[in-house]
Amino acid sequence: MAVGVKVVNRPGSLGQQAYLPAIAEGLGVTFRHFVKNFFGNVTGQRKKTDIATIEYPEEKKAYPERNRGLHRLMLRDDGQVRCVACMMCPTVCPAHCITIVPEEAPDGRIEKRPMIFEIDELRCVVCGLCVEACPCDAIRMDTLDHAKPTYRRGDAILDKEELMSRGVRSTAVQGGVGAFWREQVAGQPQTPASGEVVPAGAPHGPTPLRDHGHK
Amino acid sequence: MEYGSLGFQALAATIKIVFMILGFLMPLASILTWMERRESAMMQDRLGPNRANIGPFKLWGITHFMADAVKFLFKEDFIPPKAHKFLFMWAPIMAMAPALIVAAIIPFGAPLCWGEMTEKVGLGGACANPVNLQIAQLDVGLLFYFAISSLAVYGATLAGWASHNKWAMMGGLRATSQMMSYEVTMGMAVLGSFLVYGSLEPGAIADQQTNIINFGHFHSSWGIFLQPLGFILFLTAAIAETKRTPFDIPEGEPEIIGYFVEYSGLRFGMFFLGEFLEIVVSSAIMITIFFGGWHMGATVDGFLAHVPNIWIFPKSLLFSLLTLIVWSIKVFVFCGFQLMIRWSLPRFRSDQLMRLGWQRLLPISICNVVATALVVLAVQAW
Amino acid sequence: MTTTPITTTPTPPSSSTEMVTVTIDGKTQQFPKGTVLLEACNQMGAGVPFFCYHPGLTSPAVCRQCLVDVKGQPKPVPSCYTPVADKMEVMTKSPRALDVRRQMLEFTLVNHPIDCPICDKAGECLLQKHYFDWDAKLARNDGIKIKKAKVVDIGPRIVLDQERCILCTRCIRVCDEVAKTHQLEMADRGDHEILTTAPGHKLDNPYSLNTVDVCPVGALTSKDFRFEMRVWELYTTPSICPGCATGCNIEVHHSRGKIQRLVPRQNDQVNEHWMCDEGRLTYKRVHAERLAAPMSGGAPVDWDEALDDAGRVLRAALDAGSAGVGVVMNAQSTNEDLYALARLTFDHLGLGKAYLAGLDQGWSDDILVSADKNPNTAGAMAIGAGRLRTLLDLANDLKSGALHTLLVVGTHGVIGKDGAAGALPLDRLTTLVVIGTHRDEVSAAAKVALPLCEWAESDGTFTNRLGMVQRVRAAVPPAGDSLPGWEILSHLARKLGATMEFTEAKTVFAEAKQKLPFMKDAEWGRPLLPVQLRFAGSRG
Amino acid sequence: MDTTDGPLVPPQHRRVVLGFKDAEDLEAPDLPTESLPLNMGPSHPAMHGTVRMVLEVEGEKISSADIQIGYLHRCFEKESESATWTQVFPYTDRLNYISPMLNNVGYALAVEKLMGIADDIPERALFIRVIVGEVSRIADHLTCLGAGAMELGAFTVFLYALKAREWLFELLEEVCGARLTSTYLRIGGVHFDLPPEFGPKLLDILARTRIVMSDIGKLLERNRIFRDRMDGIGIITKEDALAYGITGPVGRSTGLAYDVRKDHPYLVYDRFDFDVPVGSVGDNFDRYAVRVEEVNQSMRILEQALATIPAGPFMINNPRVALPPKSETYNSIEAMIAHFKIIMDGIHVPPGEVYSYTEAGNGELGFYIVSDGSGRPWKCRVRPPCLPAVAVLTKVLPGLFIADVVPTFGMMNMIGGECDR
Repeated sequence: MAVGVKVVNRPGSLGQQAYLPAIAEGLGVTFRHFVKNFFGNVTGQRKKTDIATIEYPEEKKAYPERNRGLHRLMLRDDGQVRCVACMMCPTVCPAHCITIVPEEAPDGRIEKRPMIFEIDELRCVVCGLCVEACPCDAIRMDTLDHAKPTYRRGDAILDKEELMSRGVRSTAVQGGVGAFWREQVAGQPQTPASGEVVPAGAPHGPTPLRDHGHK
Repeated sequence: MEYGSLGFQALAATIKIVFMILGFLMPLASILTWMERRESAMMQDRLGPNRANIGPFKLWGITHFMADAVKFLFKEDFIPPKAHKFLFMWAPIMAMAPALIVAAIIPFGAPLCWGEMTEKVGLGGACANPVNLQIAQLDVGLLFYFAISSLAVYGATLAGWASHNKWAMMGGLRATSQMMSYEVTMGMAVLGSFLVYGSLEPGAIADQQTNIINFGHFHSSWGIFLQPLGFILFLTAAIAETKRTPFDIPEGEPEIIGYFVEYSGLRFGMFFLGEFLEIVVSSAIMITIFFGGWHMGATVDGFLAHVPNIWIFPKSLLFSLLTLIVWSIKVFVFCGFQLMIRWSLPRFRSDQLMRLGWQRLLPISICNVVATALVVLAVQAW
Repeated sequence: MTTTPITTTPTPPSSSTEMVTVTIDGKTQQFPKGTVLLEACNQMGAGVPFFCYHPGLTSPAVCRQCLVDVKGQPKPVPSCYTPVADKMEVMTKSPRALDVRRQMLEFTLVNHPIDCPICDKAGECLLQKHYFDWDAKLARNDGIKIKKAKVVDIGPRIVLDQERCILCTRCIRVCDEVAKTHQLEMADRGDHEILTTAPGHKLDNPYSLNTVDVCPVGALTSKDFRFEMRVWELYTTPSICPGCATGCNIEVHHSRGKIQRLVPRQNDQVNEHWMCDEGRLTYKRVHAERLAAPMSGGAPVDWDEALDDAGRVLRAALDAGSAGVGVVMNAQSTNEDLYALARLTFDHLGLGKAYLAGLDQGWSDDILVSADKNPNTAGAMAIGAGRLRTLLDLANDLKSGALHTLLVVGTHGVIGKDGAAGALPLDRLTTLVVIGTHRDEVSAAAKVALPLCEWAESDGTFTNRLGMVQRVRAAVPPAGDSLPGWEILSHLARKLGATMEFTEAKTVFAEAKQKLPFMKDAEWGRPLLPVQLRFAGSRG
Repeated sequence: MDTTDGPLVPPQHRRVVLGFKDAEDLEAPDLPTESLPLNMGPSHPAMHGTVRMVLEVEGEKISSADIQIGYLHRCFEKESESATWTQVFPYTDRLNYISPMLNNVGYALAVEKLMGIADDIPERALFIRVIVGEVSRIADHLTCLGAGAMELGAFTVFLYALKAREWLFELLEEVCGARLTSTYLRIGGVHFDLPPEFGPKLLDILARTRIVMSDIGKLLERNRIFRDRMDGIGIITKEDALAYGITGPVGRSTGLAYDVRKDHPYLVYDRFDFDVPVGSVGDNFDRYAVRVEEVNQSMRILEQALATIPAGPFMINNPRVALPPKSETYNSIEAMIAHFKIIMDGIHVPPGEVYSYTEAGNGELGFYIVSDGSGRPWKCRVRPPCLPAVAVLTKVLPGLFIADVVPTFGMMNMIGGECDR
């Protein structure tokens, strides 16, 4: 297609030389905004104004579904942490903010679990690569919340219990369930089983399947 | 106390000074600091500061100026080690005081008819014993304004020099040249009005503008219609004198930060407040010369003059209060207008500012004076 | 890395053997007759995958992963089992060869558990490598995988996961051919076939951890290393095992300043592909009970003060009579440390009483393990050149009062394992200066104790029992304030009025190489930065 | 024009605007002035992105300028050498932190070019890259225009521009999960598909942005004060632009019609109708006007792209590059192995070197990448588009006023993260 070259316009006129017309035009713009916003604000119809800011703590903008926020660790059906300390996330983390010390789980079924799982939210660059790298649907950043400010640096290091406290039971079908998992994945409920406690606003269900759109 | 005695005059002047400074200038300037932020916010599609409150009383954050004051009070008062201590401390006072002083000549309401308060209203000052709502009725009038307000330049200059900082120094120099230059235009701009009204005294000038616009008695119209060019010139020069955008060259935040770069705490607060005081005062002067002072045209004035005596308030007092309110609203609107200009325009460059002042505004204002003089001469001759 | 044999060496394949001409993927090359086809292919860069083949073991050709097309053969042949023949034409990447290999891989993966997240082998797993290099297709089935036993304790050092086992039998052959014991076996048939211990046996031979190394997947894992670290995060530094006089070539795998494990490095003249279990655990002492700061009079001081004190007391002792001053060398020290000490002792101070300490003799076999548990006895003896006396002499000299001052460099084995405290009456000394690695009785008794680097913390060379001078490399940062021996001795020499201008281990080595005949052919080698395993290519 | 001006002012900096002579002509040339060294920055309101200018001034006039960069050096290039190819994406976000998507695009294209998989990227991914890239370009220009105006005192314009930028950022957040540090692209495609309702939302935002642009135009374009500050200030000649290697809006303002999207089309830019705006004078106003026009052209591209974006996959169908779908990873050993291999060893990029260049917000963003085949970049060198523009300031600034530094520097749009890396 055509890519043209266009010489930009340099508007100029006698009126411009006289300062006032353009100044009046500019004042008109700001006055229009002022009137619209002022009366909209006074009459309490902020929706109709152009005002772009919000009163933050009382009024919060909803983060979009894909927002990368505070980490959380997902849980198994029995409430244990889903993470098996495979170290994919510390490996892929460009900020080296995840510390995991694995241990042998007494439960022979899982074998391995994190003894220590810490995320330094001050170091975290919120790139989301850890979520992408997790092969167990254990770590997620979909809390739709952000890291809270702290008085001390140490307080920004979230430990396993804190990360798990935000977690919910993941319903993702995962290795070991074995047979015919493709059918299970296809028919997987996108909402949690009834009676399950889900924190308000927290999304649930499996990580959106990244199928790249390939049929 | 007998009307006209020294004691009476002293008491009246004291009451008027206290009212003017504590009851009007300071509160309005303080509120302007909030209003500037709120108004600019509304212009800029923001909410602006609306959170300062006293307990549950939020009032759109109007008490923000108090929060500001508290902040200024408790901030560290830093004086650079190599600064000239005395001048460094003196400069903010020099910046703020002139604005308060020149307020003395501004008429802010209809005169009280002393002795006949229940019978007459001071419309046009037609009383036996009028008490003018004007602190000082000086014959030099507006010359006093020019004389005192030109002192404000010392504040900026001294601040810039005493701070021992290259940027502050530049700001001080810029302020000096700018304020000196624009005073000339400012004086020239109102010269036409002096010719038209034949007086330098603000009260007298205001009292002549009894009509908003009257084509029959055109000379009794508001000054804006008699001296439109003069008004624009005066407005421009007045904004330049207050050192606000588009004339904020001495500050120029992204360029040189300005003469008060080293100031903090209450001293900075004085510069800050001084700037708003200047806005209020220059608005009041403009109202007086070009917008009829406390007059709101013959119709409104006449309507207001029909106030009855209510309870213990005599009709003269009530009328003065009403005109005071009219005047206040005018000043307030003008302040708002100045804020709006400040938030709409970019800033000049120092040499462009100089060129505008000397090459454009000054010749135009001289032409205005000459033309006005010719017209006045022609009218008088005719 | 140098391996300079002085005594007998196995004869390398001489170039006079008969050569055959083989064409592999269109390229023709000559190989010695008898070369395994798989080796020939991979020398040509074909990268033929394999599971069961191991260059140090016999070849059973059970995994069928190395199938290649040979012109004239009706079916693809297992290249690990086929010797090269003259005029052979091999196609390693023919569609048929690729296809059968991929099918074999798919079979292998059908029942493989989805264990990568918890499998210690992930990162150096041959199955991962070959699947990703040669297949990388998504699974075609989602059926039930056969369940087998997961955490099977089959020996004191090994855990078996039968699900992960791909039945390559490498481990069985390691036991049979290297350790010469038959402790592992296959049992059952078909997809229920499992690896298990031979009846009545445990996997407890002294070479059992080699089975973990050779296991292409994570079926056999080391209890010591289990779940400690992911292998791809480890850094590797080549070095020499300090466990005995054999001097097995090893790689030190370490991370964040801590050694995680030792694995053998191939050296056909010393240890081939193997090392003993005992040697693998020698790293533990690097991180245990270390003397971290210089001590003077029992209190930690900084280096300057400690060296001043050490110099002062030694000077005083020398002035009091240098005949009563003795030096204890250690067979655990590197040649460089020993050389520097010898220079100080014999050349500068002219002392006559030098003793050689070292760990006690232990068990041995005729495979790899030597009875001499010190890595550098040969070097120490050569450097001592007949001037060194034994610990028994030391004990006698102490008892007789012939010594009033002792400088000990390296405390390993100074007080023997079974030696009672009275066997070496250090309390007879007026002055004891110790340069030592650990907090033990000897350093505790010292007037001045200076922290010394362990073998994995300093550069140097060891001379093994064959007289080969082999390079040891610093893998981890020194514990605490410890310094290499030659450096401490240089400082100490200066305090005693002597000059030893050593600035780095290499200069000590260079001087020693000129002075000492046994080191004349030794080479220092290139400087190496530790490489992280994830970027070093899969070990496999 | 008279000849009394001193040697400090080269002829090209003199100007005549409708008969009014510039200030230097009015000054007495012989008055001796002591020159004053003045440190502007690195901490100074106009020095966004922390740069230091050591100015020699005579009065308010600059006689020499020394621009010192490096105050925001964060070792991007060295850091990349110890990260896998995918891990570099978060670092590129922080180059030009106003338009991280464009950096992502530049880096991804470089790696794909080196891997030789550039032709395998699905169409939809290419379109998505164009779309997020152009959205970022608009955001970048809005920031530059707004900040430039703010530094001239027109704060309102700044907030209007930022309001519009915020809409765009919020839209990008819906796409990738973050306003700024997007990490959205992957080698071989993009991380997510566009969210549902993306197209209508974007069109709505574009319509509102047009209103904002018109407001900004009304406030600035014909305003004599603004024009006086911009017209004829900081003129860069076409020759200088070529000599310094200036590209992007700054280069185009000199009349150099070079745009990588036009001259070396990448992604699917050759399928769209758009104009490359160029200036005629090479002064600050031309740079302003070129950016304004580029916003319009980006909107044109976006509308065309939204209309023609095909359905289909958004990630390359190459199991050695793309992570397998999560459901496969969770449940099959094959995908699990691929997942592990890609993450622990990194994507395998064959040994070689490549220079790949794209049109970022400030011009030609080049990535010179060397791979030794080990799974991470052996060298990852960035050609920052704003560096030449900053370099030319040394030549442009002398003769100008201190106050002119602000719009001139602002219109160069130095972004510290990109310039210093």
